[in-house]
Amino acid sequence: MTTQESATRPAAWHLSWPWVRDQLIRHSMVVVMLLIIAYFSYRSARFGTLDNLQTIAIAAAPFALIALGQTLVILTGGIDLSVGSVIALSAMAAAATVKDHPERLWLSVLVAMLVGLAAGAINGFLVSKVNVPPFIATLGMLTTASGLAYVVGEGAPINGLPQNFGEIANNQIFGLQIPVIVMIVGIVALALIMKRTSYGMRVYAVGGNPVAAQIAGVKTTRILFSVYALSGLLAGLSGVMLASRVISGPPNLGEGYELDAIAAVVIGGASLLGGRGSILGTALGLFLIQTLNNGLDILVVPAYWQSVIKGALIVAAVTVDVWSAKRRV
Amino acid sequence: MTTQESATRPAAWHLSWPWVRDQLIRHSMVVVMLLIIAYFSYRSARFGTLDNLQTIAIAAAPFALIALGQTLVILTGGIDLSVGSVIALSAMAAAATVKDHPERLWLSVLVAMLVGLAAGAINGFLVSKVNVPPFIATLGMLTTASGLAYVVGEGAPINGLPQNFGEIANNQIFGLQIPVIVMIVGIVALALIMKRTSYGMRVYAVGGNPVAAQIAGVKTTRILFSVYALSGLLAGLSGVMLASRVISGPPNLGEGYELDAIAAVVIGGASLLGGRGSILGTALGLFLIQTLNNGLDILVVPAYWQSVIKGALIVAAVTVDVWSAKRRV
Amino acid sequence: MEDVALECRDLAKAFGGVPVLKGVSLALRAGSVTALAGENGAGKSTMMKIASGQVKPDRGQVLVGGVPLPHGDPQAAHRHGVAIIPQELAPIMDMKVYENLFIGRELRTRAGLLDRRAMARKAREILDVFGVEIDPQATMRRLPVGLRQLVEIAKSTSGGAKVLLLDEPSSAISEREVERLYAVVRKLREQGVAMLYTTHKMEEIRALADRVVVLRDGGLVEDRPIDDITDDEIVHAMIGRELQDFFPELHPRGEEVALEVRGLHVSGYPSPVDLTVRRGEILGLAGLVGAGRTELLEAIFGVRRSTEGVITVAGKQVKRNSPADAITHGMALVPEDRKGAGAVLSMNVLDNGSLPRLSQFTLGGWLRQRNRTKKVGAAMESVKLRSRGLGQQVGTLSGGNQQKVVLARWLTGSVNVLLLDEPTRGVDVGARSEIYRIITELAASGMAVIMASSDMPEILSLSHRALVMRGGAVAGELTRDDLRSPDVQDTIFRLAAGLSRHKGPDSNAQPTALATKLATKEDGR
Amino acid sequence: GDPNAAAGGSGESGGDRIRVGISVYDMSSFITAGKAGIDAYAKANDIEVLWNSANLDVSTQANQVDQYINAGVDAIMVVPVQADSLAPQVAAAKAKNIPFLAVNAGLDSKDLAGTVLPDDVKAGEQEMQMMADHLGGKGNIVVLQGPLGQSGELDRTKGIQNVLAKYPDIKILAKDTANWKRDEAVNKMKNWLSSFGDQIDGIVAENDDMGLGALQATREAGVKIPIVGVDGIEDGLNAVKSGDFIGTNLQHGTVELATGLAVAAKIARGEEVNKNPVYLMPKVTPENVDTYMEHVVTKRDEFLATLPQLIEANLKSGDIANEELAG
Ligand SMILES: Nc1ncnc2c1ncn2[C@@H]1O[C@H](COP(=O)(O)OP(=O)(O)OP(=O)(O)O)[C@@H](O)[C@H]1O
Ligand SMILES: Nc1ncnc2c1ncn2[C@@H]1O[C@H](COP(=O)(O)OP(=O)(O)OP(=O)(O)O)[C@@H](O)[C@H]1O
Ligand SMILES: [Mg+2]
Ligand SMILES: [Mg+2]
Repeated sequence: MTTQESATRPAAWHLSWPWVRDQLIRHSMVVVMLLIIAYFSYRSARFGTLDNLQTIAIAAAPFALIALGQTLVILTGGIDLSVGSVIALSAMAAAATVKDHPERLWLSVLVAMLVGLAAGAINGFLVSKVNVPPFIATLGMLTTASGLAYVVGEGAPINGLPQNFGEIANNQIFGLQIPVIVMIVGIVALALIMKRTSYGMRVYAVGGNPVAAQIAGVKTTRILFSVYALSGLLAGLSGVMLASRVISGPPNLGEGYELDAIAAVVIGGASLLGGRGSILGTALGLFLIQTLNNGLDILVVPAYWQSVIKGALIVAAVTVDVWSAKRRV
Repeated sequence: MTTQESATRPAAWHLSWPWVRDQLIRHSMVVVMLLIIAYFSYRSARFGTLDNLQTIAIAAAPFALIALGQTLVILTGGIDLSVGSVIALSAMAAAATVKDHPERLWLSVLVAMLVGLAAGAINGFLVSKVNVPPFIATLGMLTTASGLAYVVGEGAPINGLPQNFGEIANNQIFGLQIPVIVMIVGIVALALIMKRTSYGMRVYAVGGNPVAAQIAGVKTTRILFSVYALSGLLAGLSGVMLASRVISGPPNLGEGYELDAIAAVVIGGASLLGGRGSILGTALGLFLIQTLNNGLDILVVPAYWQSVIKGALIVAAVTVDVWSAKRRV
Repeated sequence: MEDVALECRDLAKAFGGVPVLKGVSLALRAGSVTALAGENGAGKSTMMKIASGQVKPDRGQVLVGGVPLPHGDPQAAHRHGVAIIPQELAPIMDMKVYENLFIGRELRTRAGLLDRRAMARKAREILDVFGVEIDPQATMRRLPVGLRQLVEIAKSTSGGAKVLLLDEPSSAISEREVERLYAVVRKLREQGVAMLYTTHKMEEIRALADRVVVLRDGGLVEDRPIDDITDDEIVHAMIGRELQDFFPELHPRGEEVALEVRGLHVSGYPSPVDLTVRRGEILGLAGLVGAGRTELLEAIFGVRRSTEGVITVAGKQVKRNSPADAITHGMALVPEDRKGAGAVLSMNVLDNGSLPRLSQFTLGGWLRQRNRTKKVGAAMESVKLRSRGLGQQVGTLSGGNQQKVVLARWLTGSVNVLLLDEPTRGVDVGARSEIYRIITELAASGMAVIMASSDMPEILSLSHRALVMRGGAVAGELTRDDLRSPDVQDTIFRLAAGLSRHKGPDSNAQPTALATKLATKEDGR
Repeated sequence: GDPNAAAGGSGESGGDRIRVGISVYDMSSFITAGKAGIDAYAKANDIEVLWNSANLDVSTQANQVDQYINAGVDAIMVVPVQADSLAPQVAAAKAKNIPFLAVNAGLDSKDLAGTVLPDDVKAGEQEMQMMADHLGGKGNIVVLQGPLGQSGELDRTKGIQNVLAKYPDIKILAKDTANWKRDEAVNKMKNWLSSFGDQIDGIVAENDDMGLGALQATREAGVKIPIVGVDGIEDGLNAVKSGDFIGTNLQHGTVELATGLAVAAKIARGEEVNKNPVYLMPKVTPENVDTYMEHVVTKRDEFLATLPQLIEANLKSGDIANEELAG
């Protein structure tokens, strides 16, 4: 009923209450975000500063990369549990590389990305060619890569890295740290790719209905392979940036990040069954989680109460979204 | 072609090669298990002993309970990520209870089960009534319950528990520790329920096609609610048994157990889309994982190589299963 | 009114602000069959979904035996004895046939446990009514669509419902099973069940209905006893105009071979298939449910594995098992199961329309929006798609309109060989004549068409030549003259059922295990 | 404000109120005990504590440090998730003139204002020595390690190896991680008991929780094997008392972290202080276990009340692990 009224209302009436209500419902997740931001800003003057926005952005960057890859994987109806471990493995590989070649930073970035790509390609091969369920294929990779990360460091972190290793993550361009730039570029580029290229459309098609996609001539195995490979590649990039940020190669880096990444995607409206979701939704979900992390830290809420509040708020945000989706129809 | 040949062969020829081959293919996962067991037995005389079987069983018990609940949840097409945290929360609740009432052991078991049930009921409510996607609802519970577990202990484990708290997990009946008995009873009971009662059939139906189930008069919301509640209840039971085994209440108990439980279910042949899977399959998957853990420890393989091997073997086992499923059709 | 089993009062419903039902009232009497007719998208399914509690109406009420039903509560409807056979079948794919039949009303032993043996036995009895041998222990997923539909029908008709809503129940089954369905419907009528029966086939309305109700644009435009209304009047009420030339003239076929299939071994079938289609020719494929027509088409297109054989299109060999290559060579497939294989329901009309020829709509990988909007728009226009625009999600289109999308999306470029599997399933009369016109025009323009259909008139009137299939093999071939002969229907049935009085080639060959399973009852005797 | 503006004044009465941002690796029992000490010390010395936990994630810890730098706190104290990480963050703090302290594990930076570190190598040596003495210099042991790569694990393992070098007749049958956890240790030990049967003469656990898990495993298997641990948590002390452990080493978070805060505050206020004191864990044996039991468990409140005083005294004497307030 709600919608009917507003839809039939002439355009000139745009600022009437039903129109406003309609907009609120349509963008409920954004509204929830704004409410949370408003609350944090009200409670702490520090929250709304530009510095803090940067802090949020730099914290979000490594998650953003894996969440982007994860979005594509989830759009095809799969899941990539291995990203956290792949971060660890590629970070260790990058750290080992930079230790041997301290002057060649680009080499460590390259190695990390190649390691990530290799892990992703194995996932992709298992899922698309061997038909192993994505959950199992990537769970296997989760376990294996995490073990290999320790193997690289022989059970210990790689320390004593040259200080210039920090440049990858800590140098600034246009006043923004490199990972933030990478994140922004990644989001914009993938959002465009998913909306405006045939590749993006094929990914949606494979997730929406693989059989139909195949009948329409889509090479489903290739598409499937590519999303896992991309996810691995981005995890590799994320790994080297994380390692560079703390100038160290911890073998347990990225542990559990996969859950946060998947959560961002699902909060952003994607369906784990595939075919539904968007890059911008993921960015929104990611921003919601990171804002919560940051704001609760700033208010110095004890860690365990933070968990309680975060859990409850995530469910609440999605509940509002689910409820408004019903209204929206 | 394989199947056709053997299907038309007369019964008297049962021990012919095609028949054997057919059986091997049909039960490929069991074959893989047997090969692994054979290898371990060959490498270590200790592996095949009755004592060691008990060791595997007692280690498996807490996982078995959550994997059973998880099987039902996954059969309905859902997922319960919260079981690990619910274990922690109910273990803490049980520990706190037994600290206040050292003489009333049953009370701590009751409290743990009630806490688990409550958490499961909230999950069930969110999924079945509010239509929150299971991934999000239970992820929220994962975060919240883990926070609450720390709240119960005010950030620290509950130590200094009375020694009799250990009786719950350590006493033996018929030479078996109580958790092992609970596991066996649980597996048998749930296998029967899923095969022989209309409740079981309806769980399959709701997972297979909720609309069809609803049209046929199945109360889908109730079924959905019930599986999450059961999963929570079993996690609560698992929590108190774990806490009793180590006579302490660690707030990070059960961390990450959900992945192992889900893995057991999926290795056992269930589909995360719902409608397909079985209790016995789960038991098999669980046994596979636990046997690997045990055998690799017995061979004193270093932890990180264990990860690598475990990951690879799980994928290999499922690959064989996928491949043989193709043959089987 | 005496004996009103179900009454709808002033039902209204809008989706996203667009009204679909605008206040419809009607009453179903016990022991009667009411036919529900209307164009694709007229709101028939929506009305049935409201009556069965799956959809909440915006306004209005549904009463069963005078008691108002709560809105949007399928279980309540079920409790009150309202059963539905939905248009989009809702089988539980991973469950067995008998489980599907008894879900929600399981048979139990005295101990309260499931009595699986009794259910399997009863299931066999129930299915026997339809004269097909379906193994109650078979998994639903492994049955072809037609058999699944029979199971669905059996499920709803055997449940003791007082009101039965049938939404195009005969869409996936062939004529012989349809006869059985009629028998079942008539028996239920005698037992006092009130039925609402949606169909696009005029002869079904004639054969079954006591009364006809016609929906147009969400409004009730006709409600009359069947004897007071002519077919033309019904059609007129539906589409608001007269319909002439239901089947268009066939143009003569060309000589040049468009598609040649040699020794194609479809995986799972024992014998290889050969066939040739020429440019401008429409080749019909007839057969009973499970004859393997779908499999043959799928194998030619490459979505079903074939193990051997050669496929050539216009003299060039096509890579087997590669739909992408088939498309490159100008093949197109309109699959039988539009929901499972045809459309990507979560995508909109525009995207679905551009999917098969994506490379044509891109420049260096980037989509050329205006170009594709124009081409897809034109293709959809040509089948008179009824939608809220190219942006509408295909899953929210009415069933018939989904079918149109699946067909029309190939029309954005040139096609050499068009493979049609039940092309008019669920399509209304108006649109159907459109589709027939399109098919003949495409053929006339030089395209080769293979059309598998369970609609006998379609095969008889639209094809230059027809093959009758059985057990995955070609059981006989009928020329245009054969198709015109008066006893053609009988000939086809006999060929299809393997009762060779005519020239069936391998009637006494040993049936394979699979063929036996699929075989009809007559076959077994 | 400018941290150095508040220079002068004794620790007791405090100068101006200062703000110290603390990021700890996680909420463990060690940290929880430490928090009590920190709160007690902060209250007595007019310090406002901002407290965050990094959930065992280095980059979360980096984020939290960034926030403290943004907030312009007077000092930052970090209990690192990962030793030798966070160099860029330390540099950033230095650039803003905020003293940065590493407590419990070191950070790889020359810009650190100070450290309060336990001697984990020494702890490993102490526990191994206890076991070697108990075994008479001969026998087979198994070692339960902390999470691989954590500084506690690395250093304690090193200490164990140091001592073992002197005892060629003591052999390690197996060593592997149980991630500081009781429930993991119980299964690992159970499996090793399957593997080695009665060949195991001693269990060296790098913390008490794993030792207690091992204890449970030996009970289930019906054997008795000597066990040593590190930490001196309540259940560990009890085990020493009952004879289930031959001993443990006290790493008293209450004292160690409060000392960290004290050093941070003194640096921020420009007071004289040893900027790199080392925490040498006292040995806990059946003889002295009762005293420590009082400090850790039974008379905790009284201990906390005297803590600020104790820390001042310790910092002067140099033995920051001392728990007895003289006089
Ligand atoms: N969930 C939905 N969201 C939006 N529009 C919908 C939805 N369901 C149905 N519609 C629209 O409602 C109209 C009526 O659909 P309905 O399925 O009732 O038609 P129908 O008469 O059954 O047609 P058909 O003969 O093709 O089955 C269609 O225009 C369809 O697009
Ligand atoms: N009982 C069964 N068990 C397993 N598979 C079956 C069974 N019945 C049918 N099938 C499958 O169905 C196929 C034939 O059915 P299908 O409906 O596709 O053929 P069709 O001739 O296209 O029939 P339709 O008239 O429905 O178009 C068989 O090849 C077989 O794979
Ligand atoms: Mg319809
Ligand atoms: Mg067919």
